[in-house]
Amino acid sequence: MTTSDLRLAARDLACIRGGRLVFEGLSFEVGAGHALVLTGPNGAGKSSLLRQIAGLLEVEQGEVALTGGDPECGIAEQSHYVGHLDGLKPMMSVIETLRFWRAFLGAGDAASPDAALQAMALAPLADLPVAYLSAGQKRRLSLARLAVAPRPLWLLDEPSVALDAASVARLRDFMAAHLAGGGIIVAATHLDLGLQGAAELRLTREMAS
Amino acid sequence: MRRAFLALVARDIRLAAGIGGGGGMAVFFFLTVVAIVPLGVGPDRPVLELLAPGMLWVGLLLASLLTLDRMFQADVEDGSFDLLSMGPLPLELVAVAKSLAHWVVTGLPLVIAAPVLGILLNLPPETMPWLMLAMLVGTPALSFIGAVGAALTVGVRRGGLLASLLVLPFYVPVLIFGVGAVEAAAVGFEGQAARQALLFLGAITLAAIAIGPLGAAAALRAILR
Amino acid sequence: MAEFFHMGGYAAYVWTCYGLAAAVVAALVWQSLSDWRRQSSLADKLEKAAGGRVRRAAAPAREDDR
Amino acid sequence: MSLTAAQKFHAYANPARFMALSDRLLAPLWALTLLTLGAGLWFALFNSPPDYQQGETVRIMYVHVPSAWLAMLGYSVMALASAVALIFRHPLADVAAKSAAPIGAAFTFLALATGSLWGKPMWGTWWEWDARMTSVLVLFFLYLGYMALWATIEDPLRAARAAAVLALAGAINIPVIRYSVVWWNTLHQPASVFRMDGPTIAPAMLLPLGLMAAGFTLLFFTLHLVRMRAEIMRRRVRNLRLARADEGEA
Repeated sequence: MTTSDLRLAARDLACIRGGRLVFEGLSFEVGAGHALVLTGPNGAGKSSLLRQIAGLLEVEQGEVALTGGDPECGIAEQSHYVGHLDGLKPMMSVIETLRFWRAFLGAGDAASPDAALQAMALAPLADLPVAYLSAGQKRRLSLARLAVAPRPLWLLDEPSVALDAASVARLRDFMAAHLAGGGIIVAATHLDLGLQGAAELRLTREMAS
Repeated sequence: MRRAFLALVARDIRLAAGIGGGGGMAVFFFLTVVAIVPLGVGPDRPVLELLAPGMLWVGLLLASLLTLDRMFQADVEDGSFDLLSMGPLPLELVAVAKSLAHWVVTGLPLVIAAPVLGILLNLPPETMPWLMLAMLVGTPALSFIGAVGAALTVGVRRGGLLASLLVLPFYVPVLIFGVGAVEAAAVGFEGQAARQALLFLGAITLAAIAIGPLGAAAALRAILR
Repeated sequence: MAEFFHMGGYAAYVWTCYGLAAAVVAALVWQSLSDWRRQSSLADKLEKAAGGRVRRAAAPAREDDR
Repeated sequence: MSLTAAQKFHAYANPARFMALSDRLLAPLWALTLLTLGAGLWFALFNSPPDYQQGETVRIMYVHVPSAWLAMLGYSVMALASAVALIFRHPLADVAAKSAAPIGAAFTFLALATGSLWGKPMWGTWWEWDARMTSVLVLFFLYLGYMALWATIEDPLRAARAAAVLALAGAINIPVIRYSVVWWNTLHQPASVFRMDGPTIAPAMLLPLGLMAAGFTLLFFTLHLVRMRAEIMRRRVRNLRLARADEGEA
């Protein structure tokens, strides 16, 4: 992942949810190896913005583009998205879950499922059904998914939810490694994730009015 | 892309076969629905023989409707669908994979269970191969047409009922030609009429496989974005 | 002997019946025994892995997980 | 979630005594089962006369009748164990109930299938909606529903309670079904040819039938023990895994 001219740019974005204007006129740019932290009160549109970038939510106005990546693929295909929902199946085992996502997303030169589990300190739980995991362990598993398939852009919505201090530290290292490899992170968070040189984009409720 | 497709099909089959997946449930439902018919209309053998093809097909339709609503809903509820839709597979192929998995876990077992039910309904043994053949040809259409209904009702509370209402009218041609094939085989004519009905059934299935995923993907895009 | 297998002309029914019964019983026995073997070896492995630390063995089922 | 005393007992119970006892019982039980079944088969196939009316097909009876007997025995065991599980909350009771169901279902299926194989040559039809067959079919559905319920609820404590209620409801329902079907059936079709009474059994047939019934019953209880042991192990595996998920934080 050494595409150093990788660049995520949004211009004049607007978001309307349920007839309510959430934000408009939003522009930003993030380059390779950099992170953008979204802050702001509930309802300011942090999650909506992330979903718009991921292509999960319609962009009513303006545009968002990822340049310098794989020209064949859209943003969605070059991104990892971690939302509020973990997207895990209770009856699949931890290792099965990662194997599936690795096969589905296309592995490339990414870490093996076992290495990903190691990184998230889940290795002893590999053959347990997801149903037995605690909320924090589930979150760690959904973060481990990011390691089994290479994606230059990470879109993280409150990634540290349900994580204890040790796991937050692991997440920090994990994100730092991604940035060091030339990736981009856009994260919505209440917590200081200690990202080096991260730009902050503060969304407020007043932006709409 | 082929790898992603196969991985998704395998996952869906595995999930349906496991706890709470409802894989075996459709067959069980089919069994009960058909077995309850003689209790309603009486155990008169000629009457049952007359009703058998129709009842078997109606039971099959109802049983395959039963599991339809979970096709996309389960993934949408737990957030996996967001991740699936961001993968390398176009939504159309995701719909194909899910329809295919649905057919393997419901359609196929129903076809295999049908002859046993045919015995219960006094279906003449000569028509049994025709019944199975017709169902084998016709059931994929149910899954692929059903995918559109499942996609349209994604995110709807009690969507299963609504999906059934939406989809049933589209099942009518399958029902007509499916029953037609079995009845024609029962009458005889060296299977000429039955063969014709089977061809129609095959055409419907091919059309459903071609159009269903497009419709399902369009519906998913319209509703979820 | 041939007469025995002939079963007074009802061979197909009688032998299918016994064959089916044998198959069902064999499947049941096999499934039961293999399930026992699987579960007990799994339990052994897990107990060993726990290394005697987990003599308390059980954690209450989580309500929130389902 | 706070556990009641009974649940705690259940979750932590280590039914060591049952395991030790059943371990010692199993070998002699298997031997006795094989012996009785072997003797039964010998008499059923080689050493009993053909029936004067039904000819050689009467040999189907030696499988059919014991299967039907186990179909009912299985449900009785299941219902009884369910009642004990609900009332006394004994941890082994719902294991016993769960383990009886697949065996009962298999023999119910066998009773239906062998009945069908007997019906074809004797009555000229594979299936007839007469009272007895219909109620056995319903019994089969009850078994399937019971097993489906177990399969749907992951937590064994909750699954056990739901399944026990279902098993007991079914136990009450069976006589109701039985009599409603008799009434329903006679309304449409007077029982004439399709009576299962048959001729009174000759002593020469009573011996193989008795041996086969005894052999099947022994087989039932042997398998029941094996399955109960497997089920106990399954729960132990589940508990160990849950414990490991808790420890996984370390």
